[in-house]
Amino acid sequence: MRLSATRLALGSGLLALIAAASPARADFTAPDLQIAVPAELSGSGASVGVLWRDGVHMAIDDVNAKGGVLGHKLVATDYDTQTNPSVSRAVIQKALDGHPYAVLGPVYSGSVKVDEELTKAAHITEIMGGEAGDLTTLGDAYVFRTGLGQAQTIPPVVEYMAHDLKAKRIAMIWVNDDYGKGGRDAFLADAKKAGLNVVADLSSEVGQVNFQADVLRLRASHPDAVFIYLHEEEAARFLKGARQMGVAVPMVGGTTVIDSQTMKLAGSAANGVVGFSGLATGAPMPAVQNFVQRFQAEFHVHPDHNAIKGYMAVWMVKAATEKMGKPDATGLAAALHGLMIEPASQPGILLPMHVLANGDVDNGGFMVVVKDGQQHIIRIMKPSM
Amino acid sequence: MIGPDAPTVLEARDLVRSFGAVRAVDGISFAVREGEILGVIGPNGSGKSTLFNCLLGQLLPSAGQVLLDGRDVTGMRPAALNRLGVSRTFQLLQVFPQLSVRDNLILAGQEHVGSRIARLFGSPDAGLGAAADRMLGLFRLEALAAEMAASLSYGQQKLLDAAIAFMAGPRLVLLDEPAGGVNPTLLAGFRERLRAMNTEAGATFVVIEHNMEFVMSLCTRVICIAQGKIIANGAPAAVRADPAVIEAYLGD
Amino acid sequence: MTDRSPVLELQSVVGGYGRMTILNGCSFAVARGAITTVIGPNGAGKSTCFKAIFGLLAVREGRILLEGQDVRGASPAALIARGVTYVPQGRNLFTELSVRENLELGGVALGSAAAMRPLVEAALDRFPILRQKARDQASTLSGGQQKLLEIARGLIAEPRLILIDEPSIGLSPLMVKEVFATLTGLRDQGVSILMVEQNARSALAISDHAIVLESGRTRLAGTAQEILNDPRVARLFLGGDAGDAA
Amino acid sequence: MAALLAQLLLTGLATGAIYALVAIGFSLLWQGSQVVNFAQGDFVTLPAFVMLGVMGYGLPLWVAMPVALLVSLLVLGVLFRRVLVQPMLRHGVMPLVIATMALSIFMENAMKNVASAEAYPFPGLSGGIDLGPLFLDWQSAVTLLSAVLAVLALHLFLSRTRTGRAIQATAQNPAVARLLGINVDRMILITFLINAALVTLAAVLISPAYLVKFNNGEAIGLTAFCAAIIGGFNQVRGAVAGGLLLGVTETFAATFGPDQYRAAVPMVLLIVFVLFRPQGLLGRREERRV
Amino acid sequence: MSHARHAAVLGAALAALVLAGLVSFALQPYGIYLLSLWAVYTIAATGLNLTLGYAGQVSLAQAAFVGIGAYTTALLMPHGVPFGVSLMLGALGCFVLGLGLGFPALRVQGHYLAFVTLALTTLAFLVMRNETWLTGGIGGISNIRRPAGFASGRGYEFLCLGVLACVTLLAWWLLRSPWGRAFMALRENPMRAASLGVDVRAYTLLAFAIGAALGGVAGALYAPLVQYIEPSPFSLDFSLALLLMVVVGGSGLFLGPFLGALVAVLLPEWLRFLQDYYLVIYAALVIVLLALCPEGLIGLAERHLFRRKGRA
Repeated sequence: MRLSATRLALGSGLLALIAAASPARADFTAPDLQIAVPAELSGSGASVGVLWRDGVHMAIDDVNAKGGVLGHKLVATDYDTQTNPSVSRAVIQKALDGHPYAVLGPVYSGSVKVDEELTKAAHITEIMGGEAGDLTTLGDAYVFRTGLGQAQTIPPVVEYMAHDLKAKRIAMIWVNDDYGKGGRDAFLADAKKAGLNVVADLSSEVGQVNFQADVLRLRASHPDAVFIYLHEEEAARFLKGARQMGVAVPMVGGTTVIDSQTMKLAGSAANGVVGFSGLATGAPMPAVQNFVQRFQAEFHVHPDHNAIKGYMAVWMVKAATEKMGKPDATGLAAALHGLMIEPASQPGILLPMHVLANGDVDNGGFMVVVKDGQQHIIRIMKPSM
Repeated sequence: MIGPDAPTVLEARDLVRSFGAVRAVDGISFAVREGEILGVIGPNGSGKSTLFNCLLGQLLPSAGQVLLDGRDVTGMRPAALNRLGVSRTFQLLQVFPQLSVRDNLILAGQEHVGSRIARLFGSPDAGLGAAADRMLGLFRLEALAAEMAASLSYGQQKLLDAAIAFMAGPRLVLLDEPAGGVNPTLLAGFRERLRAMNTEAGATFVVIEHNMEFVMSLCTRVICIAQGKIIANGAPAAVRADPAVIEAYLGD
Repeated sequence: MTDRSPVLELQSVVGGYGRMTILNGCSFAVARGAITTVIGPNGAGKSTCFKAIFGLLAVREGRILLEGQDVRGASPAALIARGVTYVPQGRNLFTELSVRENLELGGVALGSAAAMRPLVEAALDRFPILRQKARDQASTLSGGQQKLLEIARGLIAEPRLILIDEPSIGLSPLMVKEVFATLTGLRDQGVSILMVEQNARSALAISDHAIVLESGRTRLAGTAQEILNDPRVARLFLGGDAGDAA
Repeated sequence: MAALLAQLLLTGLATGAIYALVAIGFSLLWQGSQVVNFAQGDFVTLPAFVMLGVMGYGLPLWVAMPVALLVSLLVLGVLFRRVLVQPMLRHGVMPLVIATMALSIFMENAMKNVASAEAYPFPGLSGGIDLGPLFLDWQSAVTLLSAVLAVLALHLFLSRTRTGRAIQATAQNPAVARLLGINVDRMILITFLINAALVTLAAVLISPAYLVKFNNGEAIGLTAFCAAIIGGFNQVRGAVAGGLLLGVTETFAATFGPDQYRAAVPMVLLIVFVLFRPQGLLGRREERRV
Repeated sequence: MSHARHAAVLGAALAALVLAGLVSFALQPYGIYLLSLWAVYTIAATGLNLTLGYAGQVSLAQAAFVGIGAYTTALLMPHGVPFGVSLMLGALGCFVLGLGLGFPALRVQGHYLAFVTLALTTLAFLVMRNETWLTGGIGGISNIRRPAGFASGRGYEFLCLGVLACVTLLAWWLLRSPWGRAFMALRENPMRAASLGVDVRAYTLLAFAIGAALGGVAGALYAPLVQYIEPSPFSLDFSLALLLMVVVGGSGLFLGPFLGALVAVLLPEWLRFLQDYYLVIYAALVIVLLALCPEGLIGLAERHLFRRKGRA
């Protein structure tokens, strides 16, 4: 529980230093390392993929400013998956044809599932942004997450509802896509174990704009608490709708409900919402806040967890490479497995991160409540060591 | 020319078609014998087109019957009627503009040849190439065979329209204003071709036409319709001289 | 009647649809305050000629003089403003609207609904049957009543010249009489009328002047009586020697 | 139960009122010049972004609204007609339909590129009034009221004013309208302008709840479509009836039906209507000539 | 249309396929994958061209048929059904469904038909997503194996090109047969066609069914190509994309889908320098093309190269 404040301060201080001292272009002698960045730059996933890409770019600039990875400069090439698995496969193929050092992306699990096959066959490490549970259960040694998967993020939420809220009757609303369905299935399983009674199980659509019927249904089920597993905008629309119709029971959810975007969109409707998140942009830690400020200054949008994930993916590559002592594309994955990355040595990792054997990562998380448009941390989960 | 014992091809029995309160066809009965060229005349709005549409299955008659070779075909759909040997031309041009002239003709015949499956696997022209060429020759369209129908002049399209109607070797052809818009020089030849189709192919015609010279010189018999009823029926000259007909045209 | 100049004059008008030429140098004059009827066999270009006058058809050659001024190419709106009304063949009502609404729309290009109200009332007075059905949908009217409504609607614009195309088509003889009586009534109030009619005899009976068109040209012109008695007319309609039998 | 039903009805009507606004414009365009506008939903998004843009300069919503209206009238009214519809009409209806599909792709991606793929909040009303078993929130109330007023105003305009009647005449029968001296061309332009105004109003009303995002139009457009067809493609009052019916049906179906298939509701209604009552609830049959 | 021109069109199509096969030897796996994707899109668009371009029936349901073909293959192959048989079954399934879809077309035409088929695409998407027991739902089906002997990128490309060649020959044969003539008659003048004994009902249904079956064939190739399927690629967006391919290439022209699919596959590549703006530019170009020449790129080329005679 005791996350070292000194470590954090040190990390963020270093980071700030780097950011301030970056103008001088480093002189690279070693050959460049090609980083392929496939992301959802158009199509329905664009809002997610663009932030991921920007996060990756910012990290690469930071790393290069500091002299690169063992003297090698990182060079990113972007690919647009158009949020379409068949296109994703094409662009990954294209990326692999260029023999990249690592593939960072994409975020949507459908695209990741297509790409996994190819990166595995090419023995190239793919560090992606997906959260769906089954992405790391297929025994692929070359695929890695950048944040917690649903198998890690759902249990604390269930626990919070059962123990902190002492809720018995739970209404849940989820978005019917790979993200929401995965969260819903994980929640149902855990809720059963914890003895929670799911009294309303509401599926909604991606891009759904009208949540009035859902809110009415939810109200009619008289829950003690509501579990929300929706994307940011839908979460905001739902929260607004629920508050408008006078729903006052506690609302708990995944990363998205406490996301800054959700808070911005939902306004006062987000107050009181509790969520569990891996690294959140609202985490009241200098390193994170520094990242948020710099990101906003550079890209003129507020970052979200996808931006953080993209940012950290690069630092994961750096940490593993430095562990190997030389850049070795095919050895990168093996170097990542079991790696413990500390902000002290890799300031961009923001929080200590443990890379697990299956490609999942554990970098801890926060139980957060929204108050007056700000995230307030209720509880901090330490990563497993 | 047509024997009294020539079999009856088409018969209308007490056909009625109303639109709201208006009886556009008001109890029309007539018969057409094999080999006849029957002209149907009458002033505008007398019900000729409605009668045609009832005979051809485009409109369902409100009452009465249509018989083809003694068989009741009232309300039968145009495609089925066509396969029984009834063919027609239209008052307004109805060719297939983006098909070549030759394809227009082959299309007109192909549904009469073999089964649908056999046509798929058979020759692209459904074995109708020679017939189409003959028809092109008859209607003097040989030079235009490969042209898109849309690129033909109005008169040429009118010829093609008629040729299409004859392609399947029909037993009965209903011609709706075949001479409309055709210039006088083309018209004489056109009439001769229709005559030839009548004698050679043994087709029976029913012709709606406003060009009186054309009707009088082509038809073997003429009926005149006014206000949905037949007011005269007989040889062309007799009908033309019939005071009732003149009254109908000039008003009373 | 002091002004003896024609209200409308066509001078060698050539026109048609697309590549098709229908009017081949059509010329005639329409006398003021009289009924002039155009007759001719089908396809002679009678209706086309009306469309040419009313600006609905491109006129390729010739002049159309309305009270001495060339109005070739003028829009329907301009012609209505200059006192010309056109009642085309067939049904030309807003069938979903009521009788009154149809009448009100007759003057929609000319003034506000309020300004039209007395004119609408006058039209309803002239045609009692329309007043009876003022609130009914136009589609519920009989064919004859619809034709009367069209004429009444045309009168809202207070025309000096009415072009009316085949008013008798599809009407019962009784209704035809009523329509024709309306037209003579209008003429007696000084309105000039140019009419196309198949029903030549009865039309000529109420007409002052007549014009016979054939193949887009003026073949005969004269008083209605002269044309009615001309044996060539029947021949034009039926061909051959029809006229001899008449 | 009765309270829930009443609440659902109220909610459904508020939703349906928005559908109706967008659907009216949709059917006006169809009547005016046979345009089946597949970009209609994006037409709602554009003014919303314009308003956000204006408010980005620190100006209040009441200043942003007229600016957005002006932009809509110009871009979605005049430009849309002059640049896209008029040149395409000569090719027939289908190329125009496909062009509006392309226009939808164009607008969505252009808005995404200019405003980013993020969703943006939009100022609205919060709170509501507890009416015993019923809860009426201000936003829905204002939406319903504004939509009713707009429809009423449009109705009065179309039926009482000279121009409105000329528009109706043009929509019913352009050929006859021309004979009566109506400037058919101008009337069609006005229908385009009315559509532009309606979508702007819809943007103001729905953006607080729906947020502003580049691809919001997809959902709104599809639903408005269905509403227009269900109500009767060629009727303003049909579009109103269709919008309300769809809003209420959707709300009820989402409450009592299998929610994974909620998106099927408008589609199934659409198919049933097109197949068995193509003229819609209140529409008239389109005349077919043999 | 003359025999010579008919033959020339077929020759051009087949030459394009041979060229695609040859070019692939100079390409990296990415290029080979794109060519395979092109072949798949071309097959789907050729089917739609038959329904829309030749028979004049607007369909926005083609994506659903591609999906059905894809799911059929993905579900059957793990049970030991050979690829060829799955492909045939997928095509057959789509043919039967296409017959069903044709029924609305007998009642409504034009934009109404567009709405109905649009709605059906949405419904098909919902079934694919929600019926998890059958389709794997939102998680999709991964690890779809390619048929033995065609597992490599180039091997599978040749399979795609081979199937496209067969489809090309079939479509060519069909379109120059009396059936093709009857389809065009539906587009040009259904009433007159009926008066000539053309069974408008039967041919309308067939036009839908055959177009749908080709969609199924494309889907059968799509699943092992991407090796993973889930519902979202088969939604309305893909139907619109296929429609644009047909229109951009040249609706009702035999080579139209070949070119339209090529543009769709390569344009993101060509317009790479525009980054996020390429869809904006693409959509704008489509609008301009439609305004200038509704016959698409092939039509535009023909207009400048030849005096146009018959449509292919």
